[in-house]
Amino acid sequence: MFKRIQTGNLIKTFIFFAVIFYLGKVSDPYNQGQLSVVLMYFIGILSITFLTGLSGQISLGQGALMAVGGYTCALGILNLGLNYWQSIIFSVLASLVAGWILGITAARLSGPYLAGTTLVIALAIPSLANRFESVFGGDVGLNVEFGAPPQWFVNLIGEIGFEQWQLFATLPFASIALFFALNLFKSRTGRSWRAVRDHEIAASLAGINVQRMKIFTFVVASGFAGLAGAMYGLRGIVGPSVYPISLSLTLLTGAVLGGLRSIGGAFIGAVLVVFLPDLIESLSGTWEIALQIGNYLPAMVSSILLILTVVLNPAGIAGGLHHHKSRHK
Amino acid sequence: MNIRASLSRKKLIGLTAVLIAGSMTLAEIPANAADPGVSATEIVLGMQLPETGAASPGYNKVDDAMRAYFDYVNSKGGIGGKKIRLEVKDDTYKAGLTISTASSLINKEKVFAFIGSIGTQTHISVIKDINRRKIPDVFVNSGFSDFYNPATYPTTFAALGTYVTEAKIMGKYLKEKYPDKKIGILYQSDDFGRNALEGFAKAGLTFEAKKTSADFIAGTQGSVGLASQLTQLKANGVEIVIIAAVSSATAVTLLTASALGYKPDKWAVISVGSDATTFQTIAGSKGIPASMSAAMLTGLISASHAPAPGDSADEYVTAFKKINDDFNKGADKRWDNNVMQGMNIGYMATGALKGTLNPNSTFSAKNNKTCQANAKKATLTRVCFIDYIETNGSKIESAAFTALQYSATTHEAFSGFWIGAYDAATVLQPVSGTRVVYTTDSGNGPVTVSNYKRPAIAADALPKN
Amino acid sequence: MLKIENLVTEYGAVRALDGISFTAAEGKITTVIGANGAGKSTLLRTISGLERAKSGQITWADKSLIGKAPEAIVRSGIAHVPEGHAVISQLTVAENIEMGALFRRRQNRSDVKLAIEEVYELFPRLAERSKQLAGTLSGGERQMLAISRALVSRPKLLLLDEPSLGLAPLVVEQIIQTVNDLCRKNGLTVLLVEQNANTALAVADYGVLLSLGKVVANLPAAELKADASLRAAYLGY
Amino acid sequence: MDQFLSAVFAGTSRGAIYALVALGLVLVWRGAGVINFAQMGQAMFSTYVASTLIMNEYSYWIAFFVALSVGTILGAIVDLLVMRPLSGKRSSAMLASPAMRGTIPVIASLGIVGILQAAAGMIWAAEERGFPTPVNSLGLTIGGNVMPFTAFDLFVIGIVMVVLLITTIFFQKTGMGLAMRASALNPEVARLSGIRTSSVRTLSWAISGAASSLAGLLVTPSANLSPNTLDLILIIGFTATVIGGLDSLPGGVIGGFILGLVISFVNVYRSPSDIFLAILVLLLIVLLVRPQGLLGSKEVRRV
Repeated sequence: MFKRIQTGNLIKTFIFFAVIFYLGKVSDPYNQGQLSVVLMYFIGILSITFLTGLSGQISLGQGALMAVGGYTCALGILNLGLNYWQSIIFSVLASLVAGWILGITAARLSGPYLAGTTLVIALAIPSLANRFESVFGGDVGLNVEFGAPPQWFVNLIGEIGFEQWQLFATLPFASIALFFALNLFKSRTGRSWRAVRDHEIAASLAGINVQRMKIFTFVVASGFAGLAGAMYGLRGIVGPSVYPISLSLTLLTGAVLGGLRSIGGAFIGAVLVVFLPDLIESLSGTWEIALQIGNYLPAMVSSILLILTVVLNPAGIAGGLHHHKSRHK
Repeated sequence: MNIRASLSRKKLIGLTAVLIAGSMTLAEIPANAADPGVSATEIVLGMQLPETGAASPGYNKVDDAMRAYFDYVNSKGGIGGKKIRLEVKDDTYKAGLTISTASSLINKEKVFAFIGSIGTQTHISVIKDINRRKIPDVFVNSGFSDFYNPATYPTTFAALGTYVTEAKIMGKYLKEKYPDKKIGILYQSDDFGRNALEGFAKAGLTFEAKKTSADFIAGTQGSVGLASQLTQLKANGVEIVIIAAVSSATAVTLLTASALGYKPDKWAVISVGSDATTFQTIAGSKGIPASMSAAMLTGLISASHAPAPGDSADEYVTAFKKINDDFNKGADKRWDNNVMQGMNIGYMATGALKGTLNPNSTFSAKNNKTCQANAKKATLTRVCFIDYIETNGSKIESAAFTALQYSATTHEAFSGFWIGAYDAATVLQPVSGTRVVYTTDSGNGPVTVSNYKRPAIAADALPKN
Repeated sequence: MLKIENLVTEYGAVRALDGISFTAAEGKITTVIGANGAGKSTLLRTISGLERAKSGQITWADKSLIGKAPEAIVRSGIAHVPEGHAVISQLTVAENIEMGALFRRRQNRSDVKLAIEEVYELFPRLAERSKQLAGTLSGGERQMLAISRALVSRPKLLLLDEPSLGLAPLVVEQIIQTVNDLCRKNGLTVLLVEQNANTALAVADYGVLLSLGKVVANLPAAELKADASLRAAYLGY
Repeated sequence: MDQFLSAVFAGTSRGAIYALVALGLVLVWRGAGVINFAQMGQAMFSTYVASTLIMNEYSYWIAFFVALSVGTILGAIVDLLVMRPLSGKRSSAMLASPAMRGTIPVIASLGIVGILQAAAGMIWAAEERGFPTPVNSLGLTIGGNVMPFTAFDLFVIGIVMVVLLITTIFFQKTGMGLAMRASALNPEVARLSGIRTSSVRTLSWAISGAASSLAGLLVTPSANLSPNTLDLILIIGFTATVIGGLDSLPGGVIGGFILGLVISFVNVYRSPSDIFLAILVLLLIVLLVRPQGLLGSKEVRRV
């Protein structure tokens, strides 16, 4: 049974990989870059899917955990001379530890407390970066990047551009994250999370160690966030202005719009938050909307969509699709 | 380009149709090939800045002013028949977004050059990539000195003097003029504040934490505890307070100090933070009448490389102001330092573009022949544009009282500043009656008096390059 | 008269009330008895509007209660004392009582005052403890407080859910007696839910026996009490 | 000594404002079970309205009361348009669990901040403004010495004290106050007592809106007004409520004053750059040592 799920997930992951790879080949460099951001956001939103959608905990500080990943990655590259993929492994490890520490605190907290606390943590990042400026580079940050593609890859694929390489370098990690997420979603652990979310007391009566489960969720979610953060930093810089609070909010918006409880929703959400501003910008250009209005239109529209979603269709786009499908069965 | 080699690959995968689009490359572009963003009728320039968000106030006026100047140039027929189009992207001062907006400008808008980018933290995230692609990155609105070493960033040029340079000049002036006064500093804790500290140190002014120096968090505009910092300076008897902060923060500082009854003998404010209009607007919305806020500003020392926006006698100010009135379509076009800066960048850019397309210009030995030939054909290339700026730095016109010092060894803009004090009409006037411009570098070079004579502006307010 | 017809209430897939019909006569005590999970509390919660009926009809004084909010139902003269000494323990005794009359304090200031005095007379122990937090009271006192809170709204119909739960027999006796007095003297209609059938049937006029959400018997209390086969089948004694 | 005194006064005056913010947060938390992350967004918006009036030559006090009304109305609108429909959605699968019922309104409130900030940008071009004080904000002179506090500081402390007093009387002595407390503590019993809990909840939102718009009016004179400036104050107010206990009004107020003093002392004796670290450390200590806060009751903390 478990084996069958894995095969199915393997196929899904492979299709995902192939489709993105194809898109990476056919789209223009700008959209290749945007697509790589979609993948990074997708990984980041997955962390919210698990944390909030699957276990009912809300964090407004996923950006902070992304920063843990980003800074670890940058320090690994700059100080230890690692290459980026070695450093990413360290990033994930570091964020797992950070998530564990955060989880120990968080497991004691209910939703709004957790939201506020994580928000404060996210806000303290610039202070930390400045306080330990010699290590973290202050508000100027640390310069890192994916670098040039290895020769064997160029030989295999052909000449590739800067944005394209970003995308292709991110894709394997996004695929691994997806495969991991798919399996986790259907696993015993996934079911326990849902149980904790839906009824904490009932779950504990059923023999689930609620505290430990919550901490574990945090650890897993942090792993995703750390990976996303490392990739996001490798686009060019790791610094406080790369992981602002608004990043956490963007990811949360994506998660909610796409659908908090589905992996497909996480991807839809990532696509939305990346491409919606582009769409609005081009529309407000077409309709010749005054700059003063147009400048704020993306923020306005995504905020309105966020509220409409939670009020009218809390399950998000993916949830709506699912509902639609099951009704017509 | 390696299209043929990659074609066979893609056939293997079976995606033949999409091949060509997918194989973008960064290969070296020869100096005589046509570059993106330039056509027979148009030159596309790209700019990114915080148009919205916490860091936007004030700065969101610069792009409107630049566009106004370019619209003016276009109304006069453009440059060599080419009109200038300015594409502006809002990065909300978040580096993660800057990378995307830069990519959009490069790949979607296909800009010829980046111009006037605002934001040190954000520009760091893209400067490497822009340079690697050999895209001109001109007139960056940041005084962060690390940006302007051509060995690291060959295509990046500044639009300001560096914070270090300015602080060195102001520091020397204060030290000599007020040898017996206790001088302190209030600075925002970021690269700007720290660079200024470094410059003052090079001028021999150092400050003792908690005694003569106090910092506050950049971007909070004093909302957290500015009063305490001022009380500290007051309690320690600091007689001259230097402010290294943005204009809105300077405004809160002066107003808070006045509320606390703290009246140091002199305020000395780094130019970025000494915009009189911002100060008077903020004071005005606090219910302080213009006459009173003008009185508060009187005697405040600042430095500038350019004329004060309030200096109505200055021919550049008059000309730019008129263009602003006629062409600025921004939400807020009130005449101030930010608008003036935008105008000046538009002016400098126009000069540089004109010069590049002028067959009589000279370029570096390496490119001279090609670029002159290009100019004859009215072909604008990135290589020649950069070469022109680097080779003819001192010939590019600007409203500044100091020459642009671009060369093969530095891409810093202005090495010179003059020290002024605000008069009762909120115009910065030279402290010594006549304007003396001092120059120095961002390193340990000496501060000397400049003998540069600013050329007169043409009647049509277009650079003559 | 309270009239209930074919009432159905569901919790998700579970049908707690499965087509219940009976009437509670005015000025009488009707007791609803049945085993745990028979749907007794759900019945009261549906009448007072806390649960939404899936179908069926509830009428009180010829007006339908279906679809009305609890706060509106209270205002039509129906007071519900839910299970478990429902008082707000962080408020004082006086505040808990006052709360029950808040909605009519503007129009009937003097009557509210009177009603409060009356419940203090009814339960003198509450008067002594009026400044204490309700959380500091004993179980019996809290039940008295909950009933007082309901009484100050001047109800015509009192819905009482398991008033005897967890209380000492002597206290139960006192509370049941008070309810009985209120009914006989003031003409209050009472719908009393009890698991302790003997206590309830002793004072009630009519008895309704519920099992798994259905009415299995609706008889005068004395007859129900006497029917040993029903008792054995549904109450286990 | 002067430095110490000034730290105390600055801290108290700021603390008073944080106490107001905390008050607003606690009101909504108790009344509706929601942490309103949009609160200072609402305050920013009403302060911009006031500022616009003042710049159009209206008097401070007209602007002041208009701002309070705008704050009140915004609070009520948020409840009526967003939060009430949400709480009516208990049956949907997404909101079925208590954990999600705490989480979804937080997300909605973030959407509201987004809308308000974007609207402020569209309407006022995000112009950075100052904001006046109703009383002289020059340092008071006593016995020839300029004191380390201003008349405005005293005004802030005074007005906040009055607000706290009125709030206390309202909650302890009036029927509506009792109704609000009852609805917050046990909505079911409150409804069975004939209290219209949904109206009461809207009232909580409205009062909270008024309190936070007052906080906005009092805090902006010492900083600049822009769409984002009040974000920080929300974080500080939140921390204050956690320190004091999220379900306790006096707790939130005490938390506000504590935080005001802590920030002031960090500011004076360390550096402003350390403020956020200090807030974070303080928050974590409270959460680890006394998670229910100084005056909070134990059960609220857990889901």
